[in-house]
Amino acid sequence: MDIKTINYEEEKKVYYKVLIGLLILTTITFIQPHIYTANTFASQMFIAVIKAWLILMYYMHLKGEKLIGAMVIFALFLVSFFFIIIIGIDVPNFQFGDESYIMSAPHTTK
Amino acid sequence: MSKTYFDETHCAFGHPKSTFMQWMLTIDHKRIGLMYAAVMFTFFFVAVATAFVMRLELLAPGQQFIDGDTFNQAFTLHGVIMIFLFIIPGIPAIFGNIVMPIMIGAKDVSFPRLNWFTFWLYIVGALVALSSLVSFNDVDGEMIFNFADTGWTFYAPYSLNTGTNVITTLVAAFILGMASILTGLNFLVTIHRLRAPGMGFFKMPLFVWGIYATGWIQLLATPVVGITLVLAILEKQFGIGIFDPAKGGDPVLFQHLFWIYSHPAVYLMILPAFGIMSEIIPVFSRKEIFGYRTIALSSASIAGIGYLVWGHHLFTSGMADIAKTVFSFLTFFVAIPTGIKFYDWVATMYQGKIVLSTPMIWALGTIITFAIGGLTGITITMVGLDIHLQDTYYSVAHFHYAILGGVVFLMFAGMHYWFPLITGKMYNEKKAKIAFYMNFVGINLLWFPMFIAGYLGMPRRYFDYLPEFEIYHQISFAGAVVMVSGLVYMFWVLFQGWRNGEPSGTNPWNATTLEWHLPSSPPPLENHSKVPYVDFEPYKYENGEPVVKFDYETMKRID
Amino acid sequence: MSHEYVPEIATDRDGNEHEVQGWQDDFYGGKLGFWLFMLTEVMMFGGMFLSLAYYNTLHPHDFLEASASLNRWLGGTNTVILLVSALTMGLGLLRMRTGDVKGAKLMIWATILLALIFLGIKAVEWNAEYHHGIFLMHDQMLPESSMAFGKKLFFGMYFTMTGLHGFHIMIGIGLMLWLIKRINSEKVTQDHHILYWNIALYWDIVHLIWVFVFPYFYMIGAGDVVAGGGHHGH
Amino acid sequence: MKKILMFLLITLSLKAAQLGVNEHQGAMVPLDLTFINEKGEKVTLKKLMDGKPTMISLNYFRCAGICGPQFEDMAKMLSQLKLAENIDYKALTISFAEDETPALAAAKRKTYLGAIERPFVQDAWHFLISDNNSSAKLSKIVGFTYQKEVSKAGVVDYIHPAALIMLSPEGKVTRYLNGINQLPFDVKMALLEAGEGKIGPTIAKRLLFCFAYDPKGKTYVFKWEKITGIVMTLMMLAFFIYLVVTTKRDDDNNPDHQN
Repeated sequence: MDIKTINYEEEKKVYYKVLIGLLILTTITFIQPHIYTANTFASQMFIAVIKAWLILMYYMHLKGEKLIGAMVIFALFLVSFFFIIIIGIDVPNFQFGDESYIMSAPHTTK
Repeated sequence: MSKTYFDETHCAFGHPKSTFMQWMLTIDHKRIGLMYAAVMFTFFFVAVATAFVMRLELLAPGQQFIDGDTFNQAFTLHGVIMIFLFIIPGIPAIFGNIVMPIMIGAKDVSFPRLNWFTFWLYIVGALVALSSLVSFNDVDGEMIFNFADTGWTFYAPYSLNTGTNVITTLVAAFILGMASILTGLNFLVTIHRLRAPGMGFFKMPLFVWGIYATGWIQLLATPVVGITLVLAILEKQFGIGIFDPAKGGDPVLFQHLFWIYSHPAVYLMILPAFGIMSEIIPVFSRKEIFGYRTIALSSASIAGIGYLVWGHHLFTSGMADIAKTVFSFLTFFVAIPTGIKFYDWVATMYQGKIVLSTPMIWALGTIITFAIGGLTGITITMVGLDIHLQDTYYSVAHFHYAILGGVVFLMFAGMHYWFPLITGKMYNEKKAKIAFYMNFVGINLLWFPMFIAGYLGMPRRYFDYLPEFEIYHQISFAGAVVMVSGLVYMFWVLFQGWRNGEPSGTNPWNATTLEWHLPSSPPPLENHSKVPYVDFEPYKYENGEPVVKFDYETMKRID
Repeated sequence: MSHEYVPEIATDRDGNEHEVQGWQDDFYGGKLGFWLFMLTEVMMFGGMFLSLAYYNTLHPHDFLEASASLNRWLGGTNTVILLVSALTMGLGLLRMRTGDVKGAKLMIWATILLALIFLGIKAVEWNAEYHHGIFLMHDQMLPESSMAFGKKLFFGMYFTMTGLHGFHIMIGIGLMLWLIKRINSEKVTQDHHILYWNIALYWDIVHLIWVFVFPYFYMIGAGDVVAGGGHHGH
Repeated sequence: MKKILMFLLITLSLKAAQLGVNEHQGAMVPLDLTFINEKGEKVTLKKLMDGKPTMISLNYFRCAGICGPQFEDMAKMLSQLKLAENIDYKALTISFAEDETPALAAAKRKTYLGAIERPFVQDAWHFLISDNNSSAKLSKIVGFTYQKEVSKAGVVDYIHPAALIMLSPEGKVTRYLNGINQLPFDVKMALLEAGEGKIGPTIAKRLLFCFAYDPKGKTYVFKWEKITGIVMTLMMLAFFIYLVVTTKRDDDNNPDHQN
């Protein structure tokens, strides 16, 4: 990516477009609970992912960065793997949950 | 000879006159590497001494020389120094700094100033760790030996409750972690950006591959333990309750986060060591390495798989059975690339003109010791067996065979291999070999009995034991004596070589990689007189002679 | 660097010349290095989100209730503020690259201002929570209080993570001030703006972290309250 | 807080130690001494020991000082002790205070038997109180001295040492293990010794043969081991010094040691 030749107006437009996009998404995060109450958590996280993607691609100029993009994906893969194993496999299948003090302690609202 | 440094004293800042200040502020990768070496081996011997005291204490059941609490602090000190100060930064910081840039024909690492900063960050971390050794009791301000007694793993909740200086130690570990991250970052960028023209990834020497894989582990795994330690510190300070069951926290989560880093950390230790092995074997077999790509890629895949196996440290800590199975299964996979490497090395030696110089016999010895360490590792990968052997001397022996008999031995192999490059002198081969045999006998005498003791149920980290185990401890002690003598003897031989050995010339081993094609040895500032164009594979030999030859002034090929 | 760096030339056997990449003014290298650094940030906060999710799966209800009790509007405002600040930072970089140094500096100042407002709001928020008896080592967060484990952990993580995020914001402010200094002393120029580039990247990752921190702490409970809680429940 | 308490207890026990256990190895304890057991019945020492080597701790049950820790440690030690209780040994905790009730003894016994982390034959450990001054007699014979103290509030307390006293089946005092913390290993050895090798697995016999007791270290050691350890270490140091010396020599007659 050549840094000398840049089209100021063009890039500026992109910035504003993305800004608007992000603002819209933010408003959606606020109205979502009123319109779609089935799974707040999932929908919130989904929106967050889209926002993150916009920021990465346009604000952080990840677009067209092959090498760096691959590195980012590798890191994200690792994190998601940690989640899958620990949150997805280990915790829900822990067979002694009922005997566990921290899970079913006297004053945890169940 | 175009010097590209903007400042001929090549310091991080200023133009100091005194040589001492020039060393303190140097951004020259070779000097920084040497300073790392000096500091690390000092710490290494401190830790060795601690371990020896423990062996002395365990010579007989009951209390001999030190009491239980001191013993706990002793093994913690041994662990913290060996892991955080010596073996994790060890090979990358020393040889990665000294030879890696030369190997890829670079003039320095990508961020020399960052490199300098990293070194001093490391020193700060070391000092903080030392400061946590003692504390002054508030009653009468007298100094008491109050190092953390948690073991180097700082397991919660004990680490949150004990009165010893855990926080300081955690801070030290955190700072050292940052140093390690920055080193890895620096090397990754260096390897990506500063390879000599023409040197593709598959023309790099294998040590560079090792460093590259290591860099990724340092970069992506260390932050996890970093944040874990931060959380533990906050926990101790503000009682958040993240790891403290009394407040609803789950200690197993601590173990998860801790091992997410600390398991890859052992691959972080071994990968550059494997790199050294892959340098030494072809050079002293006078033969092109067998299966270059498989070795290179197996380094990468070990690094990759290494991230996915941390759970095998938690088999007895309360994990879901499915998780245990998954982790056990994944862990077996690590054996595959490792096995590939070993077969490649052996195949390289097959029909080669093997020269049994000191670096080579260190490497060969390692093939034996590390094989023992690795295979015993596979046995405790099996959940059922691990339930029996966890936290016994068996795992202690496994770990030391793998790390001392693998990483440290190869580090010493590297020391003997690159010694002429760094000092320009040659040590006394005969004495160096004697030193090796002392160490080799020592390590087996010291740790093999532990396999048996551990299998019979001798738990680790105990300062007293039942008389049944006496004999094993006594053999181990004998081994310890031999080993320590061997270590000291080895360093003495090298020291002698450095003081008054004969000049070695630039390429005493008939090696092929770029670090042996320097105009002078020790290498001049900014290494090669001119950056070569690399259009050849490393380790090219024809009937026992290196193929590629250079004119060291113009760095043009003359073969 | 005082004098201009002239890249060395390596010639292969057929006499073709290849420019050697030195470590001096290596723009891409600098960028690569900083991206790698940001990956460590990702792993770090990844670890924290992991702990958060861990306890979320153990105490789902407590988490929803605790989340519902946070002030969503303050959080929302902060989100928007960071959003805009990311824009100003980006535009500033853009202007620097087109040579408009004055405009660039103006934008940095704007970003700093927004960052300060963000911290201000955060302070107000924490203060309010403190008065509701929810703060580290205070009233309801104490071990002996009867607040549910899940809630204690939620708020514990809340203060930890927003605290660390705030810490990153402060570092960001420091970096920007330093950047302005470098610009004034013409160490950072149109052709040599890697520092600016990286600080902009840093600011974006701070924003990026908040993009996830915000919904996980403030919003997950929202649906619950609207649906289950009081007014038009069903 | 806990640390301070322990500190206090230690100092207390030290003070007590000065006031003394003067050891009477070999003294014979008359087995017809009678005590009151938890149910309030009179029992003779003979019956309580029923021909087993026995460890005796002298305490009083109201004790707020070192007795608690000592009992806890005993419970811990007994759960780790590699001998069969009630077959290989008996344990007796005897109150030397005149004015204590079987009920309290029973309560204490329940607590500390409960604290043993393995199935434990209940009959092996009894908590007894004095029957017409028998405790005092016992204490006198074994040389266990304590001192009554009445606080201003009129609370009666005793300053006393903590020790495990080993009796052979015939009632001979064979060994004192002083202090509140005992290693299971020490106790095992002491008991085997008290039983005069009549019992215990063969390995224990061998141990008995080659282990000596040193009262200062309060623990069993191979005498020669410490020596060997030190000697080997010294040899190692000697080797280092030799190296240093040779280094000097190498400097003098200039470096030409080709091999």
